[in-house]
Amino acid sequence: MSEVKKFLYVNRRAPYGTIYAWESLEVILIGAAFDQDVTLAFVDDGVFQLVKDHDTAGIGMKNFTPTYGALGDYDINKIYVEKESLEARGLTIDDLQHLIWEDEDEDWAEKDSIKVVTSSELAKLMGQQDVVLSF
Amino acid sequence: MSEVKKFLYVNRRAPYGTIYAWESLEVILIGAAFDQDVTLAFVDDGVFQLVKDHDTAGIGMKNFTPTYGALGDYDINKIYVEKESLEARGLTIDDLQHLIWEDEDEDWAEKDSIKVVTSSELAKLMGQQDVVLSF
Amino acid sequence: MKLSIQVNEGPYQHQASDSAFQFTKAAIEAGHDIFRVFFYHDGVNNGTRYTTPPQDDRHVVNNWSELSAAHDLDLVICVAAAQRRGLVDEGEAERNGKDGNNIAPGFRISGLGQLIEAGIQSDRLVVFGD
Amino acid sequence: MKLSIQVNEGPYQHQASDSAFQFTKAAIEAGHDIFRVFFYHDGVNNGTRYTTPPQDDRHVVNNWSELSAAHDLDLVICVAAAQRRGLVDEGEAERNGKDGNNIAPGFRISGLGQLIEAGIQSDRLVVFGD
Amino acid sequence: MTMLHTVNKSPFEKDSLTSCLRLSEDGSTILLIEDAIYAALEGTTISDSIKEALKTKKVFALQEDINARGVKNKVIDGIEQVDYAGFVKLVTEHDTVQSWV
Amino acid sequence: MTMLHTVNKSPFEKDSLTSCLRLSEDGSTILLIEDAIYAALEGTTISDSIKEALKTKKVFALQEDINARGVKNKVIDGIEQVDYAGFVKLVTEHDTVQSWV
Repeated sequence: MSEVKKFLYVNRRAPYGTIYAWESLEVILIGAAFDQDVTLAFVDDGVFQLVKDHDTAGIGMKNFTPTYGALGDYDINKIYVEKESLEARGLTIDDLQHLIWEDEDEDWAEKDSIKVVTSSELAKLMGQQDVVLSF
Repeated sequence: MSEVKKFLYVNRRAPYGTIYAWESLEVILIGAAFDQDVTLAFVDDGVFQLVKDHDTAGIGMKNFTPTYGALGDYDINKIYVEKESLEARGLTIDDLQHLIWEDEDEDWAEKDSIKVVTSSELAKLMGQQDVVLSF
Repeated sequence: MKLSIQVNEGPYQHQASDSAFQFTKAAIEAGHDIFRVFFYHDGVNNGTRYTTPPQDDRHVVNNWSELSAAHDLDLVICVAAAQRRGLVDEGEAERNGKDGNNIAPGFRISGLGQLIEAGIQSDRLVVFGD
Repeated sequence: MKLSIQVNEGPYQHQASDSAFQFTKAAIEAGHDIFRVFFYHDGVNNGTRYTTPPQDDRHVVNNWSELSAAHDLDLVICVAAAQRRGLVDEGEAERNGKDGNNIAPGFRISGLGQLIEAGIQSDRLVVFGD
Repeated sequence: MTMLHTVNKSPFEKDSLTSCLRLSEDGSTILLIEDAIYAALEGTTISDSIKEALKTKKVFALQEDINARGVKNKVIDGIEQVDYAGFVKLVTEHDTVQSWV
Repeated sequence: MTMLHTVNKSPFEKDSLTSCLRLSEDGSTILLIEDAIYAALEGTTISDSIKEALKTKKVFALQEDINARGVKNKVIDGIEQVDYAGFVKLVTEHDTVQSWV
């Protein structure tokens, strides 16, 4: 496929209460094989997906969130978290998993994948996409 | 069955966007055959269920709301609508269907089924129920 | 005490069925009687034997079937909701001209009256939904 | 113009599938090409032939099947979502040891790559959901 | 690049309209469908935020969903009603569609 | 008559907690399960309304759902955590259960 499109995955739901977060991750991983320009946005309750140290034993469901740590290996490293969503929920970036990727162009230096951005920065970024998948 | 229980049906969702309103009505009609003490509450977007003059031809779905008009025939005449929910949505009782029942004890006089009540009146009423079914 | 449970959402999409299952299990362990578990709305989809979830995940349908077998649970699927959503047993398949059925072991299809009866006969009814 | 549509909710419980159907029909009437309709999450339940809705209501599943037959629509059900929810065709039934299948005419089961491909190949992708 | 945002949930029940208003750029277009058409009504607790949005964005509402819900006489001036054919047209006239499901 | 109210949706996403707080009587009990446990967190835009509710109502939150979501160190003082066995006990100790689904 010659054309490269900008794909945005918008994650707005909390994990476990509904399956959207997990099935969104499944699309993202499959989509990574298509060599498109992929961006992830976590807004509203979607920011709860990235919170550390889930322990799902008591609810009998699988903890799928370690998979976020593998996104860097799939060259998915543009991950935006909305500042206003974090703040409304009493969270800071330190509450979230530390997601990294290795930059081939800089001798595989480890870099942060998550950027915290304001609503208006995120709105601008959303406005530049070709395909928006919402979960 | 000798025991009579107080059944409350709480309707909180708009019609058509989801099926809860319609399937709630199906339970209410079946339940009417069981000779229990039945009360209906319409709160939040549930008040939109009672709005008059639905025309569903364009969305290809059935307009089930004329059935509310038959509730009186099933001896379901305690229908409470929350005042605060109406007001927040710019509605008054005149926007709603005029639901009536005929009082056997007063020579089948026609009476209004819907009463508009405040949040605190409704809270008290909810607190007196034996079984609460939520839709 | 005699308890009944209502489940309004199908497997996996919502946590409702999982929560209802964990609650039911805990109620049984505490020595309570489960009068009935009633599946309504999309909840009827909990009763299909055609699911094959990922191997490392729980099997929502089998969880219910196995709990039913172990404790003689009455798992009732609402017929009207089931017809809309494509959940059929042998009788429903015959009545509606379907060439097969997909109901899972331990479940049965019946009318909405079973929900009202559960409300009347049980000391408590607990609803799990979206 | 080439359009694709994604449907995330099953029949009847949510309006999503109805809205997607009306939109698809209107797009065809306006002369656009429908590259694909992709059914994901509970949307896979739109593809069961076991539904029997009330006679005076629309038949959500048949609506899709008939639109597909009339306009050669590609109706794709996500296999991973379908396995969780019990939607199977002949091949899936055999692979997962099921004794039958419930897929409706016009639908096919395939992978998530079909959704990504729809995003790449289509001029627009429109999502309908909860 | 022009964006069409669709919203389908009641603004009284869910946060999707609020998020759409916060995260859509000036000059973009919002289409209210399904239960989101209740956001188009005059005299509600939501009306002011929609009127504010109308200053910088275009807002449409799906006629079929408005008629189904019996509220066609209550729609705010400045919100244009479109039918499904108009919905399709809006999709093709904008570069990208974002559904706030 | 004593009432147990259960809420299962995130207060940031849906209106069910707000409605439960408005329509439950003083002295009643609220149990937060599933995504509603996010209402039990300290430092959010919801925290104040829950703290206000704690003055007249008892508020519980389901431990299993809190742990699943990785927020056990953020729960507001005064909200008691119960496990599923405790959920069952709350149901039996109250006369009626109302689920704000």
